[in-house]
Amino acid sequence: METLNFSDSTLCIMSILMIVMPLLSFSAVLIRRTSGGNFAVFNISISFIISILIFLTVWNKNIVHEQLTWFSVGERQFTAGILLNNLSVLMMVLVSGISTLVHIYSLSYMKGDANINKYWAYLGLFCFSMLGLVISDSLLLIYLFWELVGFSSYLLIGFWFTKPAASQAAKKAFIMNRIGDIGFLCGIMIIYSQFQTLDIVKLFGEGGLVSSARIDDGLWISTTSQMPAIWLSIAGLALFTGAIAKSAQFPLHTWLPDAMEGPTSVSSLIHAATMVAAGVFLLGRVYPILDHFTLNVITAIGIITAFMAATIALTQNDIKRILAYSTISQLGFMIAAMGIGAYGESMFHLATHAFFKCLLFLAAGAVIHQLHHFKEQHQLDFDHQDIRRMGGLRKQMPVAFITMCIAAVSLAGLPFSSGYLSKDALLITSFEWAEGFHGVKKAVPYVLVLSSWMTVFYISRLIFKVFLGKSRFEGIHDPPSPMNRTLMVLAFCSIFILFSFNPFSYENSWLVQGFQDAGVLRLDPLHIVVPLAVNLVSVAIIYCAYIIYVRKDAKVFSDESFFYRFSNRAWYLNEAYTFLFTRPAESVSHFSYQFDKRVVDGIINFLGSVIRILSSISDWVDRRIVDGAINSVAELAKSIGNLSRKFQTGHLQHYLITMLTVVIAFFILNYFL
Amino acid sequence: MIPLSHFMLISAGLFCIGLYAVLTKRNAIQILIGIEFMINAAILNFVAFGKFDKFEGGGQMFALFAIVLAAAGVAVALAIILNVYKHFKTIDPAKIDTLKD
Amino acid sequence: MNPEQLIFYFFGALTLISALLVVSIRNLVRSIFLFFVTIFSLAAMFVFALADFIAVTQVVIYAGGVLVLMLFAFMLSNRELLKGLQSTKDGFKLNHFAGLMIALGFLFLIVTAIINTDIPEVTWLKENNIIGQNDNTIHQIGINTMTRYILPFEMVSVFLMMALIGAAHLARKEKRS
Amino acid sequence: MNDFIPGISFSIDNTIGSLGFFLPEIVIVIGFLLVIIADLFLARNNKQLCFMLTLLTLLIAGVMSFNSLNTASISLFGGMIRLDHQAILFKLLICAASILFILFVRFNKTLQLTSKGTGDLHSILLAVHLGLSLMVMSANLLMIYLSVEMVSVGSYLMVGYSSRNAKQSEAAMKYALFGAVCSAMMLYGMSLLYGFTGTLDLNDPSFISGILAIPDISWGLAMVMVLVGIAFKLSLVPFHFWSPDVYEGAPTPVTAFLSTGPKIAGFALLINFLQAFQPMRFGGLSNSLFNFNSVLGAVAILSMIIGNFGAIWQNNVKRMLAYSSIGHTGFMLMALFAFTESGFKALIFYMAIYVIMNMAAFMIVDEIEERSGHDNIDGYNGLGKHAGLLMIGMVIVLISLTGLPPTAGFTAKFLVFSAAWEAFKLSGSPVLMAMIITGAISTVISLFYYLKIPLNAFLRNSGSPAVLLRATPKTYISLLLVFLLIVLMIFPSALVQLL
Amino acid sequence: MSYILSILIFLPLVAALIILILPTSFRDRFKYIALGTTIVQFLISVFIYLEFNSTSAFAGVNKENQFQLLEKVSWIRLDLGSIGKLEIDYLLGIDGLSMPFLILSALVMFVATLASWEIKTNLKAFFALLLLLNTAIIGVFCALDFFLFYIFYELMLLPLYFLIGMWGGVRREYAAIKFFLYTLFGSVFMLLVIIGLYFSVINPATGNHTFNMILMMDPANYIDGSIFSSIANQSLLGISARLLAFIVLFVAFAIKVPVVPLHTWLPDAHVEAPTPVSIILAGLLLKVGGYGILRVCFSIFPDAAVSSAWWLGLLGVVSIVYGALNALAQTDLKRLIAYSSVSHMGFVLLGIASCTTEGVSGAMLQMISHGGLSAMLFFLVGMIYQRVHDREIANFRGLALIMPQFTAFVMIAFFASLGLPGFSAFMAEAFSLIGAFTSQDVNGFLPRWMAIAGSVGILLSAAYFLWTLQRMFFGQTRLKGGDEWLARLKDANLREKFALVPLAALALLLGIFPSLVFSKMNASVLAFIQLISG
Repeated sequence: METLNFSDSTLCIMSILMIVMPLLSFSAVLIRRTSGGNFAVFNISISFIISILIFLTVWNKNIVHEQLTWFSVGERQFTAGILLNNLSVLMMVLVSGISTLVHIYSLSYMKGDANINKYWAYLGLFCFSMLGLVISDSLLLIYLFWELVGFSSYLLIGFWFTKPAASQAAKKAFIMNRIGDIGFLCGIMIIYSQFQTLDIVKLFGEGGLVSSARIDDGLWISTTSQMPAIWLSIAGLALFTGAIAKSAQFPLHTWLPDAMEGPTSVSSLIHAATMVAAGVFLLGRVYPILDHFTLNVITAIGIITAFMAATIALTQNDIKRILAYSTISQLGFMIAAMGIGAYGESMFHLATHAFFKCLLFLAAGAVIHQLHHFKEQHQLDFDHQDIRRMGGLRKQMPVAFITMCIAAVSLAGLPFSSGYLSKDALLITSFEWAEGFHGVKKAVPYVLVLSSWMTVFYISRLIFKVFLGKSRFEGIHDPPSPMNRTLMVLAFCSIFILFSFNPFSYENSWLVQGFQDAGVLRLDPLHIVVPLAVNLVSVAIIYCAYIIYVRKDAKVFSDESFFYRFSNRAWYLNEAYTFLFTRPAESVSHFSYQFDKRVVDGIINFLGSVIRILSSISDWVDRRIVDGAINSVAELAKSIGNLSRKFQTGHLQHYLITMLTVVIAFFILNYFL
Repeated sequence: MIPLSHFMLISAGLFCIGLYAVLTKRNAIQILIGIEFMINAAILNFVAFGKFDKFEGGGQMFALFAIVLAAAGVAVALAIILNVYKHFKTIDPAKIDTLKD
Repeated sequence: MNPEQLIFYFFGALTLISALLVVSIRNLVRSIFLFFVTIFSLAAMFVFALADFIAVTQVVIYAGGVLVLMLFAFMLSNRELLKGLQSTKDGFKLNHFAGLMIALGFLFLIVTAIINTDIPEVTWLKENNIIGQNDNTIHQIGINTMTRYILPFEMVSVFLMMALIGAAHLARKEKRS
Repeated sequence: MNDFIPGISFSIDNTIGSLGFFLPEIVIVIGFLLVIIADLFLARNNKQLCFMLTLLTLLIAGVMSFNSLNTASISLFGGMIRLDHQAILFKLLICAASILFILFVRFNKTLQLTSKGTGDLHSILLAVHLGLSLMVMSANLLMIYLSVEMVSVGSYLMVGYSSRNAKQSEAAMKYALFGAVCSAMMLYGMSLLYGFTGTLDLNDPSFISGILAIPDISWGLAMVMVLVGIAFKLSLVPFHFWSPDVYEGAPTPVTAFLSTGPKIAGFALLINFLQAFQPMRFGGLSNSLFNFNSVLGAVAILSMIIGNFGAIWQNNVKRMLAYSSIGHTGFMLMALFAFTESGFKALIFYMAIYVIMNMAAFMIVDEIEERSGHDNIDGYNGLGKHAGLLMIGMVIVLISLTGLPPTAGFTAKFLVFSAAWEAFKLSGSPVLMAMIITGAISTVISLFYYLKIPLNAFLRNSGSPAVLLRATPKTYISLLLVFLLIVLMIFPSALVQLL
Repeated sequence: MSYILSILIFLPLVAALIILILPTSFRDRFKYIALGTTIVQFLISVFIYLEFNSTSAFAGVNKENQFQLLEKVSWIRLDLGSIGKLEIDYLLGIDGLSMPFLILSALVMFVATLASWEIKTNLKAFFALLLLLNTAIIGVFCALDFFLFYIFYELMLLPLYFLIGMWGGVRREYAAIKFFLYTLFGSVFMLLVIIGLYFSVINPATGNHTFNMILMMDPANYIDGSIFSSIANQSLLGISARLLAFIVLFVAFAIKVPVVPLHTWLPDAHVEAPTPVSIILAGLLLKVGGYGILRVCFSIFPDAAVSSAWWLGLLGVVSIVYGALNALAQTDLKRLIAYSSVSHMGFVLLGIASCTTEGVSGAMLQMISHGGLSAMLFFLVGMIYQRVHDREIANFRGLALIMPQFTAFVMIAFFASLGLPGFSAFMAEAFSLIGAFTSQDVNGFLPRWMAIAGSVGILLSAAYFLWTLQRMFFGQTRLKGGDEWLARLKDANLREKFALVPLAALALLLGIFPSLVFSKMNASVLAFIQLISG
């Protein structure tokens, strides 16, 4: 690709411009009540173009890092600046690109909503903070944008704030993210008190402070100060907590399915493509500080999430929820990859996933959108997100069908798709990594493979249930053109060509080359075996899914006399598959779903209620004991006063008696005791 | 020649009798009498000691003044008591307790 | 036990007994007259302390002043007092007991004070400054009044004036207006 | 007979010489006589003659003593009385109290309307004033007894002055009998002291030597009996029982006077009396069983506690102020306790402010009682609206009584605390610390009840619209005093440079 | 020029007098007089801010010649014989620790005055008291003589008592009395300590005892053997005298801050007080406490401060968590915000206790930002209360539909105070916590867990604010008062926006450019740390 040349300062100005553009569409609301969507689209596309330029300039070139003093506390300078390296520019393009598409998509998807201008504003705010998060160069700034991202997602999830569920979900999302944020903050505190700076380059750059800090006899010693070694791991884990919450990892993932209360476009942008990836991005930023223990924890969390989310997705019926869980599990893949040190592969999967998951959501959104309209036209009442109510849409909505299929293929990781490249990259690397170990770590790649197979199953189930089978709705057609076009563009982005000209080898993908290798030794056989094995099984799974979900009702129409044997055999097959695969799968899925609802989410809610109880207890303490003590002091004073009144009987001789008694008592005490 | 201490003992007795009257009698005038006893006890002391104070004459002078003052005091006190009687139709201090907490 | 002492102790006893009667007797008239007896025997004891003038004053002022005042007061509120006497028949009150205790307490205190200090040893009593049998105390008092004690003497006059005015004011019937 | 001759001429010269320093009192005596005459013969045709005469007398006396302010300490009339800078200051305070008192009387309706007229009151006041100044100066047991009796009897008369009121006569009787008992005890104590020392002159060296010669239970008893008399005048706990009843019963001006004049003199007297016992306090005998510090400390603490806590429940404003004045007395005792020069200065300053505060407070209370007919705190409801200015004045006075800025009460309290601190620094006695802490706490407590007045006046609304008569000059006098309180906060030097 | 502080202080007093003099027929002009005064004050304070010299040569804290706009007039000189000469100066001056509060006071006062449009009864008294209070508060921030400081400090009580008591809610009497007694209890004992200090400290120039705070900060000025001299470490009632004095002073200010468990006056006072008074209470009074801890407790008794830092930190953490938990349990919106104040002021204490640059700067910023934000919050509550005279959270639902602008302001205020980055509270709390965490390395005062425990407060604050949002503003509109309320709940009017916008702007501005405050006070904070660590 040809190279452009901009001076660093120009790049910074450009990137600032790129951040600010979406902010304009936010501030537009403040200025004039009605700001059209076109304005927002214009802004975001401008920043997309800029980001492309920056990308082309910076990718695989020297890092651009400009900063200026933001403020200073005591003698400590706190800088604010821009850091452009492969990681940030990649994310930059990803975010701005997808946002642009979603903006366009929203033009028609959100048409006619009462608060549409608010929608654009929030979207703008989100893009602003997400882009800022990507390019900022100090942990403090990152944290700032990190929370802003959470805030804008709060706004967008609760966009239809009149729906109790929506505001509930928004609150849940924000608070669970807050938990992560606190972890992040603690990480920042630890790093700051150890290195007295939050500048990423100074900390994590080559020969940065973190790498130069060493550990001996239980002390973590940096150039300036030292603390017990445990704090290194704590720092890593704390930062990872941030990632867990943001990227919806186990056990803080339950907010994401609820977040589907927001508009679908929002879900696709924020809760599929970009924001949730921020956790992975953060891990990428702070990678050097993660020690072995932390990495192991990360891997464990990653695979657990990947597996259980996949199992849950198997039996969901709400189309968006299926996709949400699939997002969670895919993020689990990325996190796990980070854990095993497959830094590049993880980013690669992040990129590809961004596109095809976004596509999945948007296509699903198209379906929902159309069904919704259909519902309103015919005054029907059914849950227009329930896949059991759908079917046979492939005729009416060909575009949606095709594009979604592409996305599904990519998600399933079948050849010629971008997903194929990235997922195989992940699996292969994990196998290579597992070679180095014995015991439980050996299991990691197998769990990943298993979950990817389940992925294949649930996504094909989704496709089959929605698009194949008998059509139930007459007069449904493809959504208006803006939506369609976005779907097509994304579909293009979901095939291999964008990332590598060789559809089978991820290694010559420019993206993977863009990141330094994690340094696990390469084992050639795996590069052949793993893809073959995985994909063959995947195909088989698709087929049986097809049989389970399509042929079952196809059989009804089959001509008794002619297709008998086939059907019969099919029937056996059916039984066999059901027995061998579906039952266990479903039971596992049900179990893990229940586990998820009852235990994980239960624990979260339980914590919530514990806090409530605590609060009411402390309230009681405050009213009764703390305040009660104060009031009782006042009462005591009064009662003393009352006591002294007892002597004021108005009776002269009593007065004299009391007085003289005191005098005598004084003498007795003083002289005779 | 009477020892001084005997004077003092008698005066002490008188004083305490007066005190008793003050504390127990149900009649303002009797209380007044009790007070007079106490004063007279003091006077007795003064006089007894005054015998040994020829030039200064402190004891006797003091006794003199004390008697005069006491008399005046009694006069005023009685006037007040009569006022009280006018209003309360009693001079029993135990019955006069409109002023109290 | 020479007659002098005999008489002294007689009067001492008389003082105390009469005083006791005064406080213990119910009838006010009697107690007032007994009060006179007490005063008189006190005066007698003054004489033993060679304070004849004081003795005279005592008798004159108390018998002539105080006593008469009290009788007047008694006359003015006679009916009521009799009622008052009935009212006090109500047995042995708590503050009778308390009063008794306190009186005894003070007696105890004063007596201990007297006993602890052996009076004859008090220094100034031993300075030979004692009034002799044949000293004319009246002269001395006269001179003292005009010299050393002139200030209190004058002030007492003011005091008496005030007391007079005040007592008169209180006793005066206010004219209905 | 003859052995008296030499003394005579000497003591006559002494008397003549003393007269020069005794002029203010002489003026008072003359004024006293004039007022009596005026009341008897001239009062018919102009009512306020006695008032004018008394005022004039007091002013002259005041000016005289003010001019003789910086005279060295000197003992007059053969050691009967002793005059020094401090005594003159006390006399000035008393003078101020008396002047305010007669102004108060002048504009007090109930007293002005008594058919017997106020002439006697003025003459009695002058006599009491004389007694007070003697009390301040007296250095001799006889003078002490005489002056105390003079003041007491005068006070009884004042309390029961307008005899048409049952409460007044009750108060007068209680006061008289209570006082008589106390003074009888004092007299007995004096007789014992005289017996032990052979002299009536407190400054006579033989007095202290005589005391030191005998066991301390003896002189302890004697002294306590004398102190009973003084403590009664100061209404210190446990000799305070009369004061709430009497303060409530007496005519408001009299109450105001009783709460200031006799207290001032009482403190002066206490100082004079204790001065004689200095050796027992800090000298050799300070470790004797009879421990002055603990006694005074206990009394002060008790007074602060009983005074302030007792006031919490009062509903009658005058009664409440009576209790609070008990508390104040205890607080002042803290300054006296230090027994340092600065302590006395603080004490005098406090008293000066106290006179102003109390007079103002009682004047306002009386004003309100006359105009709205309420002397109960409940009656004050909503007065803030109808008599705003007066109530604002009241609030400032109360703040000053509590001892908070921006009022002179704060400065005064502050100085007393300073004196106590200093004394604590010198002696380090825990009693002082206890007193200081009690003083601090009692400040908070005092706010508790002082605030009840503004609480009712401003925070609550009266059920029935209060009917208010038009303001009398008292209002303006009291407001003047209030203004004085604030000015003295900002420029205390004006007062302190006299100390 | 050199009298500018006096002008700033006594301008309101003059205005108050004018209001008192004017006849009641002008009653509806009074508020404009007050407003004008506050505006002038604000301009003056801005001028001071701009002129303020923030170089280390003007750090101030414990060097009198480094204070700016110094005014020194010898005020009271009493010759008290053996106590020596009483030396009280009229001593004003500002440094980095006090200057920010001037602007804050002026701003909050401005808002409070705007808020007092709702006051209808007895306007003369109200505005006179308000302005008197104004004088006292600014005086406290400027006074450098302890006597003067104390006078202003006490002067604050009385107006507040009447403001709460006369224009307050149902239980106003209880609240007012409680507030007054609470504070007085603290300050009376403070007076004792002041006197003790006075006897221990000597002005080297004149050789007299002095009340000059700045001289009190220098151990050299203490008479050796005096009760509070750090050399002769005397003990009082069993414990070290200096420690005792520190505790007494701390309690006095902790009551104002308020620190758990001395906070119970706050909810009552806030709930009962009329809106402008709650604004002042939260916006300024609490800051007086924090300022006092910095200027008095720590500066004068650094050694005691060091030895008790751990406990102060603990109290801070407890306040943070306890306050937040209580806020979560409240059903009355105003009470909730009152408790949130307790929680937020806990950060101040934590930051100060850490004795690190970050911590103290954070605490200062927190005070400023909370000053603005709490004022805003109470103003917003007042808006609802004024419209329907109800504050029960349960009685409102879906306000966002009927009062969109109001809701927008509420969200700004809520998110700003729950520490959303970009708003001042975030910077402040973050730095308080960072300071507390670093303390272990720098001076070892506070253990690390305190910072982490404190950060839980951030989570809880998010919880109660968002919960409130969800309950009151989101969902379908449902009001207890029905249509009648619906009619009365108008959206924010111009005056209210006029009051709210500056506060929101302040929060945002300080969030994005904290250097606006930091740069002005860095030198002083460094000097302060220098003083503490000796």
